Amino acid sequence: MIEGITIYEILTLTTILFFIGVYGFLTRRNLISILISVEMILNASVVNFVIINKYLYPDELQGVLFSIFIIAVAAAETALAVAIIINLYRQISSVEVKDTEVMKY
Amino acid sequence: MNIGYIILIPLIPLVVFLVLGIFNQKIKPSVSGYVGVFGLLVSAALSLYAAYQYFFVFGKTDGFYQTFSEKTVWMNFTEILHIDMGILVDPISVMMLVVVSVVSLMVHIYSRGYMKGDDGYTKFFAFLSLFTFSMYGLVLATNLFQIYIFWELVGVSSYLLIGYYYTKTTAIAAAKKAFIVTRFADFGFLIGILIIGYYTGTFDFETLNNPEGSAILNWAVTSFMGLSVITWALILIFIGGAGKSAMFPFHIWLPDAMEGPTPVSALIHAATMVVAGIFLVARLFPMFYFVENGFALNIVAYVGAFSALFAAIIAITQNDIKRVLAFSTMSQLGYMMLALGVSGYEGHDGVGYMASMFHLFTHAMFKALLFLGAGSVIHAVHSNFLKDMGGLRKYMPITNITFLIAALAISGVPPFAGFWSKDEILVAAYDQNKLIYYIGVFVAGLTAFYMFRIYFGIFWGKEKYYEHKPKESPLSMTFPLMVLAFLSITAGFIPFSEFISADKAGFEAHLNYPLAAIATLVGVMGIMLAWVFYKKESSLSDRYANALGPFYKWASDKFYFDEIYMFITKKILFKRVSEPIAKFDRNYVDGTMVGIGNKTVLTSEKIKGLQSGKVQDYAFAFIAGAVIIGLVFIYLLTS
Amino acid sequence: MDILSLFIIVPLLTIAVLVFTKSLKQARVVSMIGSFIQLGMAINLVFAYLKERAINQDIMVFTRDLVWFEQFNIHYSVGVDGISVALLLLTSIVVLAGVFISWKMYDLPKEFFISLIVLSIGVYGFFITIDLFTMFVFFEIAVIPMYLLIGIWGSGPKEYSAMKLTLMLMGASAVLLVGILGIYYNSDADGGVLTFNILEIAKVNIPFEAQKLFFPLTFIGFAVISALFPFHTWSPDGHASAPTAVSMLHAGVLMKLGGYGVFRVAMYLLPEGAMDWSWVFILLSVIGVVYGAFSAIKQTDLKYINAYSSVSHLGLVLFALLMLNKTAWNGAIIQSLSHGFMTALFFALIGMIYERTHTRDIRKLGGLLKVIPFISVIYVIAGLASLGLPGFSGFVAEMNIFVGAFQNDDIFIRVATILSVSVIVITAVYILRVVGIMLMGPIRNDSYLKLERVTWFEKSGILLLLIPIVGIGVAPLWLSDMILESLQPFIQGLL
Amino acid sequence: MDLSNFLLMRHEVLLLVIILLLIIAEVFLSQSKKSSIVHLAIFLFGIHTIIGFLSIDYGSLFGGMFHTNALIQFFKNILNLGVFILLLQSGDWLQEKIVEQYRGTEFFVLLFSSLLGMYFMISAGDFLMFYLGLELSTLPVAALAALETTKRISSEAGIKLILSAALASGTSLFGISMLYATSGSIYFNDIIEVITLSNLTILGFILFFAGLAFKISLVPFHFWTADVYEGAPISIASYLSVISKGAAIFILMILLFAVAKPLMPVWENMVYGIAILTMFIGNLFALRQQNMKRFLAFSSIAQAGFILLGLIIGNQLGTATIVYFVLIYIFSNLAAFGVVQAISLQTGKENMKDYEGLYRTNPNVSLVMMLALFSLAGIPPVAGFFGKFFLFTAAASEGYYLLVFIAVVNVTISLYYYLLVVRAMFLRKSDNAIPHFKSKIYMRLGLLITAIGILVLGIYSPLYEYIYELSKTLY
Repeated sequence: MIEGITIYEILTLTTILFFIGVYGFLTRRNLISILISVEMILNASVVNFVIINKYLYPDELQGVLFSIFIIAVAAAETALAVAIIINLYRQISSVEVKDTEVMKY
Repeated sequence: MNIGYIILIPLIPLVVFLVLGIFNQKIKPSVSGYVGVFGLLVSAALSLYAAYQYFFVFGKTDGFYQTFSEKTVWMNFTEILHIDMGILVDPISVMMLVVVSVVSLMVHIYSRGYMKGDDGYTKFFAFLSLFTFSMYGLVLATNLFQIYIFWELVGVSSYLLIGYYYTKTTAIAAAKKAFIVTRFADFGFLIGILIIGYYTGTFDFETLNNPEGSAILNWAVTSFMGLSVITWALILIFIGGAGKSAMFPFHIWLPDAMEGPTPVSALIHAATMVVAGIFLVARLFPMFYFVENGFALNIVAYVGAFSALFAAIIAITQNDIKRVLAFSTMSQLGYMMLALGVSGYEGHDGVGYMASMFHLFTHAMFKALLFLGAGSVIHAVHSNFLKDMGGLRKYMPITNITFLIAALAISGVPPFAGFWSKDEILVAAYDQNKLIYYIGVFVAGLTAFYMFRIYFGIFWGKEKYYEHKPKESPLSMTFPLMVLAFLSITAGFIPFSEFISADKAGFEAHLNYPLAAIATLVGVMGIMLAWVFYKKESSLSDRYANALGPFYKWASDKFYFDEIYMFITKKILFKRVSEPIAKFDRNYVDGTMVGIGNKTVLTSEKIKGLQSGKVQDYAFAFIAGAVIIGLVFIYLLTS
Repeated sequence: MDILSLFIIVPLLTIAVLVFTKSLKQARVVSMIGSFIQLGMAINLVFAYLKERAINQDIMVFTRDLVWFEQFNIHYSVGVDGISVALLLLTSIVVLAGVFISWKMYDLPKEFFISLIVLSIGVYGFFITIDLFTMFVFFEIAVIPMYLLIGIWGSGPKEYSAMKLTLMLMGASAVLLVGILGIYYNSDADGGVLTFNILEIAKVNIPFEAQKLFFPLTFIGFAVISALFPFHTWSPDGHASAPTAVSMLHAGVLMKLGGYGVFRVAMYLLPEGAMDWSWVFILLSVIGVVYGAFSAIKQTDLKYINAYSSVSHLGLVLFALLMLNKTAWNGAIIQSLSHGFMTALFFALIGMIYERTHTRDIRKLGGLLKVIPFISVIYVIAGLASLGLPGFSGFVAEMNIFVGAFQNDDIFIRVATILSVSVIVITAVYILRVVGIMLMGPIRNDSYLKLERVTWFEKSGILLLLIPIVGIGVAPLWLSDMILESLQPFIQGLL
Repeated sequence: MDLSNFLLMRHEVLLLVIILLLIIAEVFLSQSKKSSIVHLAIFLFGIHTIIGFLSIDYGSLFGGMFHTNALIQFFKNILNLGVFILLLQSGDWLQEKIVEQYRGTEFFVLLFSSLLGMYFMISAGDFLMFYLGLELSTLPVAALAALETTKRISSEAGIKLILSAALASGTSLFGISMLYATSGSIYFNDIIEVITLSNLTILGFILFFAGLAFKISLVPFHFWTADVYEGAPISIASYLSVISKGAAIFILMILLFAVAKPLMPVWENMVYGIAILTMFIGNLFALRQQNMKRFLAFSSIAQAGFILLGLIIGNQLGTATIVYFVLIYIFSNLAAFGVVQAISLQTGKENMKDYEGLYRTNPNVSLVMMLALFSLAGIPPVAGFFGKFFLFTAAASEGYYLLVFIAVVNVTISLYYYLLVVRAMFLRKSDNAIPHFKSKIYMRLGLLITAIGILVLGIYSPLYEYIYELSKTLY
């Protein structure tokens, strides 16, 4: 419960965060920065869970727990993604997304 | 009267056909000839015996010749409609049996000489037997469908025999034409049968022809376009008959049919098959007469009269002797038709019917004779054309005499057979319808004229150059000639009206002297004219021909009927109908089917850009999809 | 093991044996024996049926019923009446003839005969089953081998034709599937249980709306395979590209599934729908009849001529089925049989002519009567049979159809009937055209002078097909009566 | 709770044990005998599969986070079976390609942990467990996709998969958070009590649905499929197309029928539309594919479209038909991929053109392929027909005749491209056809099993009846 801030403002924020992430995903040229935007998307939902838990259902901690797991998984995800990106870099010495369009149609 | 043995009459030729047909490679020609002749001999004997039995032994019971029939169901259509197979014995069928047997036998014998050395000899006899079988079946038929069945069978045997020289393109064309034209007429016939079957509920002749039967009494129940449906049916059936009997306008196949071997022309296209049409009308005569007061019968009369005249005119101008005979046949058939057309029913009113049958009988004899004679001439000079003949009388006396007899018979010169029958016809016409009578008389004259035209042309006139000297035909050919000649003389004296009449009662027919005199006079005039023109080679005929100008041209070109038919079939049906249909099928019907397929493939080509390979496009599609679906449903629910 | 299931088991065994064959010799002998047994069974079945029918008045006899998918109430349930018996006989004869005709199938013989027999299994199954689902299964089993048969052993644009044929027929069966499901879900209209069993469904009166909706689907689904205009275009290409035996089976037997299915399913189960829609399909079928005949006139490829004549003949079958009376239906069945034998015979002969002269273009052929008399004479006979000459099966069938069609006192149908009667003339035109050009006339090509004479297996194949044509034509009574009494219940179902 | 309760999750436990065993083996095996790891893994998994079939009671653990029932058990067994066949088929490939680089264990560990993830996913009782299962099943596959480190497309496939997957899970998490907001719980059992048709619920549900649709690769969430299948090693493509797709469909079905029942008016329309889209897009793209893996990718998309026909009616019949179809589909697709695997292992060729004249050189392989394709196309008497027919029957039972009609039209389209492959193999003759080869025992075994499955599964009706009985337990 934060004084003077309603849930709506925070939800609006998270939604904006989500779409910023989406925007970044769609527009970035660099795979790493796309990865970062994905993190933003995930964080948006993390914050969502915490806030909803805190504002609406304070007596149980489901949301908070959920958010912890999300963070953990997100970390693993990122690690794997980076590993693959590095492997890709080894071969084409580039992390540009435009270089990952060999397979199409 | 026991009629069981009559079934053998058709069966024997059938057996002969099967034997010759199946083993035709293995059998030696000489043998097959004998087999054929022998088979026919037996059938002929049986038929004559049957005639004797029927007319003399059994005779009339209470003033009428009885009708005997034995039949068995061949196939069931509905509870009431079914096809029977069987034999029907009454005056005309017996009479026809005799005609078919005699002529066919003669032709068989004749062919042994005529076809000698031809490869396919066996095949020829097989076909002849097949035809004879079918013809017997036709005349013995007990119901409309049986007659239709054998009708088709005689049609096909005629097809096979016309196309006998199957390497000659003209022969093929002629055969095809004959079959298809008659088939077209049969189309009418079949529909007629269907109508009769549906409205009267039977195909059986005895039931249909019974003057007190429901078929005849209830003719007026249903009508279509102002005429009773039964009348329509009869007209359609008559169309079928007209097709087989080469009535105008279905006559075009008959002249071409002369492409077949001459014995075939004699048997099928002069004596027997072509009279099937007349037989059919005679067979259904009570219906024709009673239904709608003989409306259909008038049509028969006029068609017959016109055909007789039409053919006679053309016959004058032809130079191929077989074609002349063909047209003469057509003209004589027209005669028979008109006789039926003007006939009454009871007693002496039925003279037309009787006369028609009588003429059918005599005509069979002398026309067969004419053809066989012509055949023996052709055999000798190896040409059909008048221009290649002349002065043959010294070389082939028998042929000459017999031919002369036949010519006299057909010209209606007493006491030859033709005179009697033709006279009766004219009597009938005179009583009923003057116009038709005059036509008849005129045609009689024309007949005499063209017949003697070719007679003189062949046997008199200037001798032509023959590469090897023509000689009389062997006995196997001349014997039939003599037999038929004898018949052509004597047949006229048979008291036909005793035996055959519309009401089966028979009546006393007596010569009507004034009419007979006129007819004879006209005939003789015709002969005289021919004598003047053609006795010896002279330019007289040509001058008259030129004088007639275009009319002569038309006549000699058969009034362009072949051309008209050719135009309709080739130009219109093939070019305008079936070719476009074939194209339409390939391009449009098939086109759409194939088009659907191609469109699908094309679309898949078009949309392949969606799978761009850019992970960001995929992401966009993903988010956009989710959001859009979400918005759609929220909108749907809130509204 | 019941007498009917043998029709599926024996072919399966044949296939099982075929798998182990090594050479053409073994393969053809095995399949010949197999199809001989089948023919034996079929003939035996006819007599068994006639005996059974005398004592047993059920619609279907020799019935046997095994539950298959209980939850959908799908059964493997078989049974026959006179109609299916006759068609089974047809099938077995044509199959055997087909084996004879493909005596010299050098390329992948084993596979060829296996596919051929798989096809025959489909057809047998289709004719014996009385369960819609099973029927549909066998229907597709019968269709799909065509793709391989035409595609591998065919000639000309075989891949195109095979694909076209398969897709069109499968598309049709897809439509059919919807129809069948529709019938299935309306089979409890009277408060019973859902069922696929034809006899059960026939007792139910399906609501009119449903009938209106599903009749066209069912009808078209089946009719496409018997070349209903305008869905016939697979047939000319298919026949032209198919190897001889396949054309025989296809035109002779496979195309009959359509008529049979229309009769058994569309007409029998959805009679009101049939009456409601009949005019449309009468129109289409009559168009098919005349149109097929006319387009046959202009063809120059023998197989195309026959394909189009099949369109015309089978159009007549569909037309007759739509007449909704016993006589016409009887005609339709007999027409199916006779057309089966005739086209099979035609294609066999065409195959032989092609084998010898290496062309099917009638403009290149001529005077064959001189050089290969046996084949040519039989061709003439087949031709006469197909133009409806008395004494051959075609006449019997057509007359039944025409008389039956004429029983409907309705001007539209009358006109349609008269139009369809007119084919007796058009048929004559194109048949005699071929005979005139190809068999008669001068010999076009000297190489024809030394054509190989007909061999024993070809001869036996031909006679096998010719005998029934003549048999039916000369003595139709037993057959037509057998069929007529089997039709009785269907008529009652109709009224 | 005593330990015996853990027997409820015996699949999971056993698999975990196997994973650990493999890691230990990896540690203690000498370099020379590394190849034996393959045999070991296959052997162990075989045992695991068999044990899976032993009957056992059902229930739930951890306060309902994890629960099993007969159907779920059965489905796990199906997955086991699929994976086992898959292992058999990829055994040779592992021997020859992967073990060389001492990465055999890696492969197995990743694969098994992904399978473990699916176990958890389909027996999840709340969103948390579901989410963990989902991620656990996705991430290792991404790694596996990039397994062939020397191949560029392999890495590309990996990166595409991981990024799309991350986005998908992000989206569906966002959706879950909304559902949490409206219902106040992440436990399915609680949610179903309180869930109602409100805008936020719908939005959340749809975002969440997108996440699963991504795994099933329904249009428009399918784009990753083709690229990943093409780039990834064949075994992985095959794994994605059958196992993970199957699992995803199963859980989606449970969620829709059990949890989101109140939202039916929404999702039945949604499924209707998506089904049509998916079938058409899948087929139209499959039409012109040359690369076999890509070809099968699109065909599998189309198949997913067909499955939705069963999903749409949301009752026992639907469940039964779907499970039945998935089972058959696993066999058919595994057969197809197996053949592709075998051929590319021998010759490295993966294009349709290379298959021309295959029958004349390698009849058996081509026959298996033909069976598989016919089964996918739904042609009797092979199993696929029954699967499809019952799906259609299910859809028709609720009167979706139009949808069924569209579906059968698509069946016809699909038949076209399946026949293209048959054409290449059987109709065409080619001079440079793939020469005759003889696969190793594992591959032969794998193909044999699938072939038998394809032939038997359909005709053997008790199987379907059994599944139908099981499906009751869902309600």
